[in-house]
Amino acid sequence: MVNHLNLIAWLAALLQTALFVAMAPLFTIWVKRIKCTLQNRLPPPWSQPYRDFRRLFAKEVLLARTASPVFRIAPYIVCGTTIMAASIIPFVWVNIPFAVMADAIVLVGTLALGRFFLALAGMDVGTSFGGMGSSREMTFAALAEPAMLIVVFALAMLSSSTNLSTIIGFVLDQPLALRPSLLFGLLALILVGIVETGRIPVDNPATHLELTMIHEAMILEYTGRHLALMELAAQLKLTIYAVLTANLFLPWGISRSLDAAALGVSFVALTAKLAVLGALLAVGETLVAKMRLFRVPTFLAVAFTLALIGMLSFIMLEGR
Amino acid sequence: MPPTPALCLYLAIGFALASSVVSFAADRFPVLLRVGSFALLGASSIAALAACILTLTGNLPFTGELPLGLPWLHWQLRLDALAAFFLGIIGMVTLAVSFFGPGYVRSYTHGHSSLGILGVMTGLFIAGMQLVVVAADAFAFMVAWELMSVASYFLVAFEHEEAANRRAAFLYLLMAQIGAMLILLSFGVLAGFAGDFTFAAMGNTNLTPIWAATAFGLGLLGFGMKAGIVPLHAWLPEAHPAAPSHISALMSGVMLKVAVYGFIRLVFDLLGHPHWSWGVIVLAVGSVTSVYGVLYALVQHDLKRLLAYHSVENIGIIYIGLGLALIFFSAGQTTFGVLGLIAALYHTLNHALFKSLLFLGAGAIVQHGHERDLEHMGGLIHRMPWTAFFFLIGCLSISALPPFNGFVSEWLTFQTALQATTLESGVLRAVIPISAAVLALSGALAATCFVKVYGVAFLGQARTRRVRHAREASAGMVLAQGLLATLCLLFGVFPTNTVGFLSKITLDLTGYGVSAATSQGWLWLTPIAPEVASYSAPLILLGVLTALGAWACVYFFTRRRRRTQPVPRRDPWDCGFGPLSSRMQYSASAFAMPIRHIFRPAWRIHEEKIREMDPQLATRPVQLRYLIHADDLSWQFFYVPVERFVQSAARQVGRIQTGHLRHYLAYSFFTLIVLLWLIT
Amino acid sequence: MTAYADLPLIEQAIRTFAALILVTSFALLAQSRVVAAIQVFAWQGFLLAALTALVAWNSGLTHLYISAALTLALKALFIPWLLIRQARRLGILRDLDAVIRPGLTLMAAGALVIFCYNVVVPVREFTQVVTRDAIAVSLALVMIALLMLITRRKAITQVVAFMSLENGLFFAAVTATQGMPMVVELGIAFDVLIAAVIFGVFFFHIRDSIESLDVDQLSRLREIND
Amino acid sequence: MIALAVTLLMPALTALVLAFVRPAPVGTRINMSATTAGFAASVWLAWNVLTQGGIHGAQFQVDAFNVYLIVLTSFVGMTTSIFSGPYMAHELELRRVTPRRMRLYHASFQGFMFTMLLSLSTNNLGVLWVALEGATLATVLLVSLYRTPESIEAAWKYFILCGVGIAQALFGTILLYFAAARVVPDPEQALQWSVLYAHAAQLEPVVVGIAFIFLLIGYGTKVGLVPLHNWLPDAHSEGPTPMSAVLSGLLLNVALYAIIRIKMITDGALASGVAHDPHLAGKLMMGFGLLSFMIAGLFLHRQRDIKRLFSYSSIEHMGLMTFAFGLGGPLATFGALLHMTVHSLTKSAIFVTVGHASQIAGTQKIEHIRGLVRTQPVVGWGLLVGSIAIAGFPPFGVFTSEFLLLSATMKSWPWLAVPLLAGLAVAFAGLFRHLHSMVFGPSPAGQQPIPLNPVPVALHLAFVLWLGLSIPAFLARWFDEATRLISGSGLL
Repeated sequence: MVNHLNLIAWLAALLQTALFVAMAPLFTIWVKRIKCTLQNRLPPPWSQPYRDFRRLFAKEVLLARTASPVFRIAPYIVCGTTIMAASIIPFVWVNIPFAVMADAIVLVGTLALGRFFLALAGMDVGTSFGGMGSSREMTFAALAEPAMLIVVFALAMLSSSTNLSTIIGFVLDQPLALRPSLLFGLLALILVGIVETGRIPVDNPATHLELTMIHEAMILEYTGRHLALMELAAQLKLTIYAVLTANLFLPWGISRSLDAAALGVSFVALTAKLAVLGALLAVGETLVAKMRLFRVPTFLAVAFTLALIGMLSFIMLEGR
Repeated sequence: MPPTPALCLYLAIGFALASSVVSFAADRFPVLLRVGSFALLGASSIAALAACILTLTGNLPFTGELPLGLPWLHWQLRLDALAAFFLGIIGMVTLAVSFFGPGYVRSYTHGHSSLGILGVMTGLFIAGMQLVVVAADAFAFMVAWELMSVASYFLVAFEHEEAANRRAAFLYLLMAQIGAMLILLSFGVLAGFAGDFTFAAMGNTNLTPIWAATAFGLGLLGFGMKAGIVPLHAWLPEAHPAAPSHISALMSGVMLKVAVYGFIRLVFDLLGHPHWSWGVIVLAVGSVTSVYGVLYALVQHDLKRLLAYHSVENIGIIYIGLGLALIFFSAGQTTFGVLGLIAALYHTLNHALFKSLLFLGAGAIVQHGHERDLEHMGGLIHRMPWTAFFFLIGCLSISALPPFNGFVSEWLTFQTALQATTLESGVLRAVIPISAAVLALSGALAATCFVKVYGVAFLGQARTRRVRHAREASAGMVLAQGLLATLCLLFGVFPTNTVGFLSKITLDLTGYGVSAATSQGWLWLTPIAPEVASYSAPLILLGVLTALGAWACVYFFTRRRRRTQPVPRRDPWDCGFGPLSSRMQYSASAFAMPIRHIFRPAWRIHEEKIREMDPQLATRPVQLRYLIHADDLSWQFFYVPVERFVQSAARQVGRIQTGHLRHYLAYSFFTLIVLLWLIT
Repeated sequence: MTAYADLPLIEQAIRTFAALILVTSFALLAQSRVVAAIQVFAWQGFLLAALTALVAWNSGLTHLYISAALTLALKALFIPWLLIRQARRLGILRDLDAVIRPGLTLMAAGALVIFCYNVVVPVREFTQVVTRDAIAVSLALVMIALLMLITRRKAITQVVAFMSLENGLFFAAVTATQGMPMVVELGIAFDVLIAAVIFGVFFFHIRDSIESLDVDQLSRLREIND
Repeated sequence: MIALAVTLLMPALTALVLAFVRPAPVGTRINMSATTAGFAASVWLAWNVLTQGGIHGAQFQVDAFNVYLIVLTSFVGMTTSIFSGPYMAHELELRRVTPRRMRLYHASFQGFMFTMLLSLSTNNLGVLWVALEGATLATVLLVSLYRTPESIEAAWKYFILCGVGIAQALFGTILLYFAAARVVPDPEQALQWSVLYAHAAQLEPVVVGIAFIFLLIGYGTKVGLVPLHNWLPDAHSEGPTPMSAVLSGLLLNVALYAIIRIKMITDGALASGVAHDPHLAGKLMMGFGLLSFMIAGLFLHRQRDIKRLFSYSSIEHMGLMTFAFGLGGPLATFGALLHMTVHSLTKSAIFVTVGHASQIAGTQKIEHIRGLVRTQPVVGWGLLVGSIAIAGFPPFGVFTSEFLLLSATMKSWPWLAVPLLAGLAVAFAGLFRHLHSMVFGPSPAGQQPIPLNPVPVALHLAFVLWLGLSIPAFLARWFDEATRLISGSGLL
């Protein structure tokens, strides 16, 4: 493992995290723009999300009468954990020291911590919508967990490690091979990601329709900087899953050293991958309709089965 | 003279017994119980902790003998690392309880339940548990074990005015008895080969495979009955809520662990080399138990029942770890076997801490909010902030969220399961990850369940008047929860040191430890190797603290402005509905509804919709109430049939006693003839 | 193994008496009238006493004469007298205690005799002289008495059966072992005496409680309670 | 010898005296003091035996085995008489008994004690028989003391069944005598146990086999072995409670004692194995014991009368002991001896409390006895603790004996441990399902505490607790000698 005393490495890692956070709104607006163009609407400008953040941070904070301290702390914890998760994911550089801080399972755990507080915040004010949102969010997250874990297992078995850097390094070292385990794992991860980030067909970030909404229902009561933090966390989460998909399964181009050229290359490569992924997501969301709430478990069952098949095929077909 | 483990051990047991003795007079002088008895319990727990620490910090295992028991076999005591560890667990929880108790039992001083019994039995209960873990021969073990069971039975039956509690106590005692008999038989098998009841002799025998399997099976059932593995758990959700809350904390937090101790002692110490099928069985049992427990917890709305079902779940998680350990040991992969064992032990410790924390919190709520039903709570965070804070920590820990302790043990379990790739058998390699997925599912469901608990109980608005006027618990009760909460955090943030201690235990028990785990220093926990997997809880904590710090800064900077105009409070928007009333909140049953819908076959749900009509207008309902209750399937499929069978057998047998003298004479006559015929 | 004819007359007499006693207990089994049953029982006692005397003469054991006297007094005279008296005072002297399926019962009794003989067959090979078949006969007496206990409903006939059971025992004691040690004999006699008295007491209690002596009505205490 | 004489004569003479003492209180006091003196004498006797070795006379023989039973008997007799004082006084107030019957009661009580002690200390099997028959005669009128139809029915059944049983036992005794007469020179000695035991090997096996069966069935009826047990619950439930206490605590033990003595001879006679399986006696006892154990456990479930309930539990435990003695071997025998002791202590204590309970509730019907702990904690807790002790929970002695028993079974007949386990569980459930509702819960309105003397129960349970925690050395040595006598080898 990298030596922990290398200051430059730590600085670089921090910078990369900052870059990650900075790029998250870009990714969301990119998806939004493509959707708009596909739906023949006038797309918002690239700077839209940043403007929103500025406005929200400036606004004053309103609190519901029944709100408790949990309600006020939640945004910071949600956002903080998400940033932490972002910081341990190799973004443009593989061997970041943060990656040693936590492996894939801890990554899932960190996101779960954020979700826990998000759901509590939803229930705090005591509105029926908030409770509904929390209930649905937690339920689907719980169902998504096993699938996610099996994906991690498949990767971990492949590279005999749960450390993200190690996994990526392993995939890079491998000669390009068509591995069913990786293929199914990729599909499963995408499905899980859709559920976790609340995109169509599971949830619709654009509506506030009581029958459909999950994530939005929990943050209905938030205003000002609190709302901004929540939004940022959501966008970051979407980007995290995108980056995971990109870097774990098709990591080619990512830099393994700290020299500028390699980093530049890997940044370009990553941007390209994300662009493609975002476009795919937008197309998907345009083509598919939102599904009924109780079809989501089936959706997740599919994800789990895919992941399981991936793992089993690793055990049976790609046996050592 | 420096305190030796032996001295501390005897002190611990002595103080516990003393506390039960002083309580004899508690009926007349309640203050004796509140002050004397609990103080002695505290002393006992501190002594126990001292014994634990002294033993784990390098003292030799202490072996002793009490002049009790059979004439040719006095009680053998042995305080080795494993025993010390469990002694420590007992000590920690008892310490918290001894802070919590004085405030809590105040509510009983006016009832007509006898305080004396409460104190006496509590002391005996704790002494019994301490004796179980240090007993080194089958007889002493059984006596201590039964002492524990009987004492706790009296505590379950403490508030015996309610028929439900009587029933719970009966069920509990019955199953405790059966379990004890099974354990006795399993020891009997070992003793039959060893020719002696001492564990030392039993450990040195090598049994034939069939008898080893028999002993294992009996032990699994016997100890499982106490630990509450499905389907032998039925007593648990009945008995734990029935007892006073600090006793529930002891039962759920410690007594179940004592059962786990017994199982570990039997399987890893006495039985010798395990067979791989044992591991698979334990793994399967554990997986089923964990999911079953959490699913039933989700549909409960009685807080203490819910927590009891969560104990079932956590026992399942512990058994998953043990199963993994057995599998790896039988395959000769000792390193990973030890890792599994450590994961199980770690989770044992954690569950002891957070489950007792939660039960104490529940106790505080029950005492000051006079409610056990979640559907009637709400908004308690405004009334009892400290309890709310510590309860939150408990929820985070039991939901296995970093950086708290629950996460570490589950993470270690996952890491062990990941090593399945090193096994030869492809089947095992495929089965283990699935059980890990089950573990993940139950973990996530637990998180769901505790969002429900915390959200419904502490957040939102109060749903009943008494809850609306609840008061914060007394200082001692808060202190007790604080203690446990701190421990939860510490054991979560410094896993490396903990694992270091635990590997001492495994070294003492199996002869192997995990050196790699702590090789990278206190900051990094690397169970197998740094590049394989690593976890740095302190850094995660740092991250969380940074977030909180950010909030603190904002809070600080906006303070001046707030003094001039405080943060405006408005009615919630709620999509334009409103005004908001407490009855519009999402209830516990509503929260769990999606889960109920998805896992429909897992329960038998009884729904009941009561509508009271307006006396004037028969078509207009004035009040609607929705009751939901989930039956435990194990009754339907396991207990009721057995009960029916016994009943019918009894009825059949009753027929022989006709009341006619001539029939009786005929019995004697024919018995005579048959016997005479037999011998010719 | 000597032929029966070679045995001395006295032993043949003993055999004959044994056979007679067996006959009496068959008669008891078949006897359905209370008074007749008691009389037959008295006869059995008398025969038993006579047999005892014969054995005493044969073996020259003086203490057997005493037990013969005891038997005569107790079994042949006192107890029958007592029973008759009780029966008269209870007004059941002329009652019937119908035997259930007499034919079947007698056949069963016969079967029992064979069975008892079969049981003691292995014994015979070791033993000699007079006591040889005594065991078989006494066993048969006991068994038949038990059978009678089972087949009779009236308390008083049950007592008769019980007493004839005692006779069977006494028969064994006399013929097989030339009597028991004196202390035992006296003890047994004493017990039988007390038993007879207590039985007497009980008849009245039972009569008072169920207005009859039919023991089949004494079936309140039972486990079939549904 | 003098000690023995005192021990035996004390009750005999007192019985005669009490038969003529008219006023009930005086009788009660005499009764109490007599049993106390008897207990003192028996302790003295035990001390003599312990110091100077046992008495081995022609008519009397006192060794380690029966001397402790003698002490136990006189002890239980003492405590029961202490209990029966206030109890019978209360019954007298309720007019359930008349002063005349009190006289009968006291006389019979002492007579019963005499027969018990005689049958324990005699060396002559014939006298043993006489004494046991005498015990029946002494108690049968006590069973019908209340003169209710049920009590008379019970007494009649008790009388006939035990009479028939005892008659069968006599037949067995005669057969033994018959077998012994041809090996023992002096026919006067041919019934002496010591002589028979000495010549056991030469006894004719077939006869002894038949004899054993008769004796087993005969005395087994008194022990209460299924299916010969039917008199037991009736007699226990209908008689006055002190009588139930001594029946359960003493009579059953003594009958079992007789069977064991016989078994020792039988084993000696069958050892050659020419005619029968050498372990015939043991196997028969195991069979009967296990059967009684299982059946009684099931009976417990459907009881409605509290005294019947506990009498079935007596049957269950006697079955367990019979099984253990049949099992043989030092471990089982030691356990069985211990069980004999603790069972009679515990069970008599339980019957005493049951007596109080039924006086408090005014009935013996289980569904009318409620909330004892509330009404009179002494009684409630006494009943609860006693039942917990009898159910075999540590630290009470019953657990110790059952532990030894189970492990002995695991050693020699591992698979029999399964029915034993099942039986214990069933019996336990059967006992506690009734107990809970009686002891716990709110107490019905108007239920009043009664005057009582808590000492006997406390004493008994304290002893049982002591035996469970640690068996005192001298007692252990005692048991061990007895074990040596019975099973041939000791443990210590």
